[in-house]
Amino acid sequence: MADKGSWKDGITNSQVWKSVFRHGDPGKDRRNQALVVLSNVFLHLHPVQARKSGLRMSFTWCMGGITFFLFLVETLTGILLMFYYRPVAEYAYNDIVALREHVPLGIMREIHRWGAHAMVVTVWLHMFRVFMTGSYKPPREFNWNVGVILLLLTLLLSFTGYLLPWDQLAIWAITVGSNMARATPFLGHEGPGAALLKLGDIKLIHAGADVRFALLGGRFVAAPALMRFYVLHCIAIPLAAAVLMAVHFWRIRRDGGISGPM
Amino acid sequence: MTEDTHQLYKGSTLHRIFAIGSVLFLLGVFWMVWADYSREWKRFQRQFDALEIEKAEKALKRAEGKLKKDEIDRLNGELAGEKKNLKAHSGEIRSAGKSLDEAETELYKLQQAHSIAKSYFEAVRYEFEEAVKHEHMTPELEKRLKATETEAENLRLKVEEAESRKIELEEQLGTFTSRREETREKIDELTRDLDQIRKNLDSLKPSFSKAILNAPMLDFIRPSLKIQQIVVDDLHDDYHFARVPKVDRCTTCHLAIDKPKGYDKEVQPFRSHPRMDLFLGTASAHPVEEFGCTVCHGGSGQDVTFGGAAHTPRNEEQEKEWIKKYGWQERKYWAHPMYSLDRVEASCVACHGAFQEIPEAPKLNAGRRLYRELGCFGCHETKGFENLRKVGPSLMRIGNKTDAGWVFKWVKDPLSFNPDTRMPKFFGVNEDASPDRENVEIDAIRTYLLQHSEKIEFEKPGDRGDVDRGKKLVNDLGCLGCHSLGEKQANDFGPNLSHVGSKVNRDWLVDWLKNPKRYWAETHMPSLRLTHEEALDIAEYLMMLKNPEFDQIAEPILSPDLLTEAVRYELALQMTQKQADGKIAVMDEMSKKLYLGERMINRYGCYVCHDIAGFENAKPIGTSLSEEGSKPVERFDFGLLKFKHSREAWFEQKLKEPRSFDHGKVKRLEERLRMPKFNLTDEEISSLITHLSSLTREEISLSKQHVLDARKQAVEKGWRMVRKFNCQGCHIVQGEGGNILSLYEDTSLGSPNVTGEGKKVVSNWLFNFLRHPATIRPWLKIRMPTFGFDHEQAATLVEFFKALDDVKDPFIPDDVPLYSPEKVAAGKQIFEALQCIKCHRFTKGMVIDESVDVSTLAPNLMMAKARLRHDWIVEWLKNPEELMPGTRMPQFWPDGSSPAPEILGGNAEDQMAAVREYVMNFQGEASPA
Amino acid sequence: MQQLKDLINGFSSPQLIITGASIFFFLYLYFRKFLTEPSVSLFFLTLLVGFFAFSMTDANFREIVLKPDNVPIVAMIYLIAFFTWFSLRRAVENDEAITKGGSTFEGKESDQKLYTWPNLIYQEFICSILVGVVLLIWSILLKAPLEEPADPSISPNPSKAPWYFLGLQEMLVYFDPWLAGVVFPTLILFGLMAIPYIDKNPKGNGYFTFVERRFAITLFLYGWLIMWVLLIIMGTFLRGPNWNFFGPYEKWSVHKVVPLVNVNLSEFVYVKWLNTGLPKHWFLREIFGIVATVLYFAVTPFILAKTVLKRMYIQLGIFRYAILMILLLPMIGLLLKMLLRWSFNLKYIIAIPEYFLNV
Amino acid sequence: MAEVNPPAPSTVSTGKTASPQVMDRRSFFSWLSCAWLAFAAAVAASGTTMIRYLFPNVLFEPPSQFKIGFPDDYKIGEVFEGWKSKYGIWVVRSVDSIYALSTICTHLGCTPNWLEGEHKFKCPCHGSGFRITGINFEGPAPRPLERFRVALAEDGQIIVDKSKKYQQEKGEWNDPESFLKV
Repeated sequence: MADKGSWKDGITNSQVWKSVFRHGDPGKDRRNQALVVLSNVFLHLHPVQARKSGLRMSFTWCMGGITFFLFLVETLTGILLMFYYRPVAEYAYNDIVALREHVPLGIMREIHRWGAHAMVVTVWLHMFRVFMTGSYKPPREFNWNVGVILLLLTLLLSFTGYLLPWDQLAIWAITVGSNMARATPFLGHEGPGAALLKLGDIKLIHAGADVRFALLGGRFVAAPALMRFYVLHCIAIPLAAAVLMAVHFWRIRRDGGISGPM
Repeated sequence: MTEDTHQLYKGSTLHRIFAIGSVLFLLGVFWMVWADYSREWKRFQRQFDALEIEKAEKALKRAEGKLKKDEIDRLNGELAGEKKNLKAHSGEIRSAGKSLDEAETELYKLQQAHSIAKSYFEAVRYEFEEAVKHEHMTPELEKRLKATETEAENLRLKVEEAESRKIELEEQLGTFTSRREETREKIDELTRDLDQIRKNLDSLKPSFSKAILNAPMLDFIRPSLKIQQIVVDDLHDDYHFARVPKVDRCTTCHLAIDKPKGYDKEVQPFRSHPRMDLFLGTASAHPVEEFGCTVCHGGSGQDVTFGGAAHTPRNEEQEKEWIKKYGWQERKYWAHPMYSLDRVEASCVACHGAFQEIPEAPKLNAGRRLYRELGCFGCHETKGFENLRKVGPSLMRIGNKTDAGWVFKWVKDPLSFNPDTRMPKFFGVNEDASPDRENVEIDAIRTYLLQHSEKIEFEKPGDRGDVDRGKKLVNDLGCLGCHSLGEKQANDFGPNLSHVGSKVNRDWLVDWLKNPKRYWAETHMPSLRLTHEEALDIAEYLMMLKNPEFDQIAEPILSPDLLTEAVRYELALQMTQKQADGKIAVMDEMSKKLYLGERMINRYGCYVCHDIAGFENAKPIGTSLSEEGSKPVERFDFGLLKFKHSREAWFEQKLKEPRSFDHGKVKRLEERLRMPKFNLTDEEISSLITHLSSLTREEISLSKQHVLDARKQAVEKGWRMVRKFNCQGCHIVQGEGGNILSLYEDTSLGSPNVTGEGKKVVSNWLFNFLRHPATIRPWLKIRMPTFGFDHEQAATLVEFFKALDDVKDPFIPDDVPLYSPEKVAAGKQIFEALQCIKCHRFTKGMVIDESVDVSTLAPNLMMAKARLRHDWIVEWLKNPEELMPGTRMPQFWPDGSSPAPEILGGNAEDQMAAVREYVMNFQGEASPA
Repeated sequence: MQQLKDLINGFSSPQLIITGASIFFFLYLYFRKFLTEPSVSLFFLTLLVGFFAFSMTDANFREIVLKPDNVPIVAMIYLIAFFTWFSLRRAVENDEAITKGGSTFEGKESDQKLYTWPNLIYQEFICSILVGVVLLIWSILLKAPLEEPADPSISPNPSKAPWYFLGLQEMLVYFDPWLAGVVFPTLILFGLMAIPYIDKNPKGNGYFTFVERRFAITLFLYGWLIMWVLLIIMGTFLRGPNWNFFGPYEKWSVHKVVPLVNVNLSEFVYVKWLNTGLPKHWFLREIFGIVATVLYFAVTPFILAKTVLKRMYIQLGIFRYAILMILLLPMIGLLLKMLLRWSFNLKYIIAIPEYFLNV
Repeated sequence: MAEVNPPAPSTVSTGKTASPQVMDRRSFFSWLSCAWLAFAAAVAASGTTMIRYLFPNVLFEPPSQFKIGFPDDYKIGEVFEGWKSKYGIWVVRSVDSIYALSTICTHLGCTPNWLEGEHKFKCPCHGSGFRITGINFEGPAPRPLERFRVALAEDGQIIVDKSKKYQQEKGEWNDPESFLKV
């Protein structure tokens, strides 16, 4: 045992180890338990300490944490899927078939898809829990709003990803979903008030120039929509979500940690 | 229980959950890898390996049995002797080897020096050339160029010298060892096959290294189990937004599909493809690497699971077997499942659609033919079946041909009159139809047809004919080239005439026989150029052929109330009830019938098959079937029927019981299904399903389609004519047809074989003959009819025969030798010597009296000049049997020998040419008879 | 068995399900003390599982439920049911403690602070692993769906939006797309964001309670469970071809025909009651609908403020009250419209197709 | 990042060591180490799967075996360049044999050019030169160009198999499959 201790110490006392870990073994020492959280960029999302009631699974359901974990899973599997997927009409479907038929570990697609569904559910449950415990109340009003936007982004992530397999399920779900945008008041060509936007006799809002067109890059769901949804799905929305998540986590700490009775 | 106030949950519990979670995680990862690794196709590849091993082992045994052991032993003995021999000369060999080594070293040195010198030279040359270009040449540079060049050149010569020395030394050494090498080679040759098999077997047998290379996670290095695929760049899957090159991975499991032999009896998936001369083989028309699999078979080529590939079982038995063996399920979400093997011909159309009859696709052709003959295209617009004549006879003048009672009974149930008819059954097909209402409808239709029939004035036939003469004429003239009486005789192209006497009236028949086109301009029935007497005789005979059972069927008595009710119902569909009542009040019975008749003809679409007055511009009533084979299954209405929901099952049901989909449905009269019931056998239905499956929207790139060149087009156009006018009912064309000949004992008394006609006769003559046939063989009773071809039709047939024989009509006619009296005289001599005249008459007009034995007669040679092609005659004389199998013309010059050696020096070629000159130059001054 | 299935199929209609669920919802909240008892809840759970297990024996039910994309929704039903019960149970317990003058479950521990290492971080870590395992097994067992290549000329019947938007698609039955697809989602989003600013109730921050936040929780739960989750479930499992409504054991027949006899308000007024034709000009034609709508949105708040919501009006002040009304009235309006549709086949209150404006 | 030092928590004792954990030391050790072991193994395994993920099972590259027509299609002494872009080979017919040369320079993998005038392959990248036989004679190329397996198919066409290559420096050019006797 003594020998073992010595080589262990040898490692933990080395300059390399110490340059990486600024703290001692957190298993034994309160001070180190604090330092772990403070000196680690990932862990410092957490406060050093929190209300006991707020740490309980029965209170948090860990739903926020699970959602974040799922986001990480989606990011990882998403990056892997990008190796084999090309967002153009010629290849998109075949690339998904390839994932099913012969790409090694093509199961990444299943993990990605089911993870996405799970994330929608966990986000809802997280919001539900926050509401039921009244945790949106001052001083956490703003963070609730950030959360609402994150909820929206989660739905949009899932929605944009839905198109990418480029099969009947995808194209028609997106067609049905995006058709609603046609009826946007004033800005959709079938929306109330759109007919009023005119230059003389020329209608300004029509199927070739309205919000839906901007979303799809065409009058109907076709190759340009695939490209747009891909870019939104892989870059724009994840980036926005990541930034807002940072804000969300940061604000939990700034607003006094996980809520609890005053 | 003591509790740590700083610990929210008990550490040990958390550790336990952590441990269980992690172990599950680990197991999950393993499971995932395994799930990803174990694929269905790998099982098949392993099975195939086992099969290959079995075969290789058998081959090994066979090869071992064949091995010439004695010979090898002898050679080995020789080898041993040679070894001794070499040992004796070992000193010499060693020294020769040594000097060869030295020479090689020297050569290497020189080669190196030469390549260095040469690259110096090349560098200097570059510098020199640059200097020339930029005009700053120095004499020094020139000198350097010369120097380096000389050096390189010198070295090159030395290298050559050293090379030749080396070769010399090698040869020297070879004198000692050549015998040994030869013997070794011989042994190798004897054991080569065996070695090859052994090597092959070793590579097939499972081994440790193979197991490693196929292991999960390691199978990326060099696995022996891997997916095989064929990518065809110019055949596409239609992905709607893009057309994507086909990727077929069928060969992943069908591993022996292109093996030329030894696998034709294996169990699937290891059976080789049949007809490798036509499919898959590199020399065939459809090499597998250029066509892949799914373009013909359908299915999903990219999938490598049994179900995913969308295999389609041939029948229920196979379906059960597959479910048991492979867990087969109908593949969801794939529009083009594989064609079952019974249907696979359907895919031929995509590339070979330009043909009316596609070679090697009998079932499909049968379906297409039936589709044409039944007139399906009339109701259902179909791509490739446009602008065809209506299949039924014109009814514009029906009143002249038959009587009201017959029309009623016929429309009600055509089969009761003629069990072979193609006219389908329109009435009594719906399971809940009211017979009274139907009778009223039939009556109305009949009344409409007869009222609108245009009257023709017939020439009064006057005398009665003779039944016996008529019967003989029917048998002799060639009526049986299209028609049958009673059971099918030789042909069923035209209607069966067994009961024609119950159908038509005599005056009409006489007129029709004499000139069918007078009654119906578009009829295919030709004129046999009958005399009035002949027509009378035939009519007399035919009118005797009655159908007593049919004649006895009584027409039902119809109540006028039913008629009024039906008319009111129909009127109410077009106007308000009040208006309808008002209208009925002023209608008499006839106008009611006419109105209802018009409505019913409209509803049932009688006009799509028959010309009917008042419906000249009516539109087809069915749905378009141009893309029926691509129609998604969901779009078929299966009604309330419970059977397998597949395209083919639906077709089958529709063809068998066209209106059964109304079963149990609550529908108004005008909403009901209208398709009539055709009298089809199961085989016919199956062929029609194949045809319907072939009507897809598949587009094949031009590079893979069978595009017809001008000659093939001429042939194809001709074939269409030949089928349209049933030429093959009498004539053998390209070795096929001549159905009527089966009725002749001596076929030479039947219609002539026209295979090779293009080579034989002059185009001009043929053109004229087709339009106005003239008698060539007056002793034949069968008559070439006058079809009334227009110029274009006749020209099409002429081009057809020419294209078949690949004959070109040159701008300047055949190279006919100049008239030479000597040759003609010699020809005459031979002609007489061979007694050609015995069979071939040579007269202007020709009368054949009863006394002549017709079986000895041959065509009148007076016609030869206008009719025959110059160079054909000699070919014919050389070997008549070859040109026209079964001919009675003897071969006089077998294999170049001459029957008359004294004439023209016995030269066969010259003699035949002389006969030709005689025949072609005959002026008719002397009748040899 | 078949009779039971037929019975359930017969009772399956949007009006019965939504009404029934609403009644059950309010009863559940009212009798929450009893109904959230573990033993009672166990009974409900057994019922739910039993119903599901029984239903799985039916081929038609199985076909819909086992569609790969529908499996998460089944999981969601159970998760949401569980967590709803759980939070209400907690709330009941806390409320009892408060009335007794004790402190809540959370309150007892809220003063004590614990280090997040290892208490929270370890917990999150383990949770992640477990979720990862579940996800992995789920992925191995269930293949992601892939149908035929996209084809713009053949739309599958039914064509559905992704499942989480099916609530909106269900609303499309009652409203024009501009309302159901644009206005309502916007209102939902802004409504959610407005919650912290409208809810002036200082109580109930950081612990489960019902009594202290009766109105807020009832409203939120109704909106979420009935008007979102239930509509999604209906949209996924019970809406078949042509968006027709099917019982859980009914075969999704493409040919199912349902009478569509909806009538606009203007037709009710002019044709049915006044027995005259419709006026030519749209304004005159729709005047009654416009008046009704304006009345609903402009007058109801005042009436409410004077009567039922008097206390709330005073508490919130005019501005917050106005925003609450902007959110609340459309929500109630949605239900009212549904009711009107079910009972009178009312199609539109205002129908101005000339300007794509239908309400 | 304001908190450099953790504020002393009011209710937490600031003792250096945590209060003794009451649990079976051995069971603690075994559960936890078992957990970490399994976790590490699982992470390592998933990491490995991700590496495996990078090696596709099916490639859409030109086939490694292909037919290039009949021996008589090639002229003696000529380097046929028609397959260079499609299959990456030169086909050379010498007096008595036909062989297929790889178009990849053995130096750094550029594609050399055949210079008809100088009768050599010259690599544009670093100037390596190869004779018509494929032997390197100038520039940095360390070894001759590779040859591929050639054989006659049943239909008399030449089959080239790029999956099997022959290197001169290993003496493989004597292999009867590295050239086709004509």
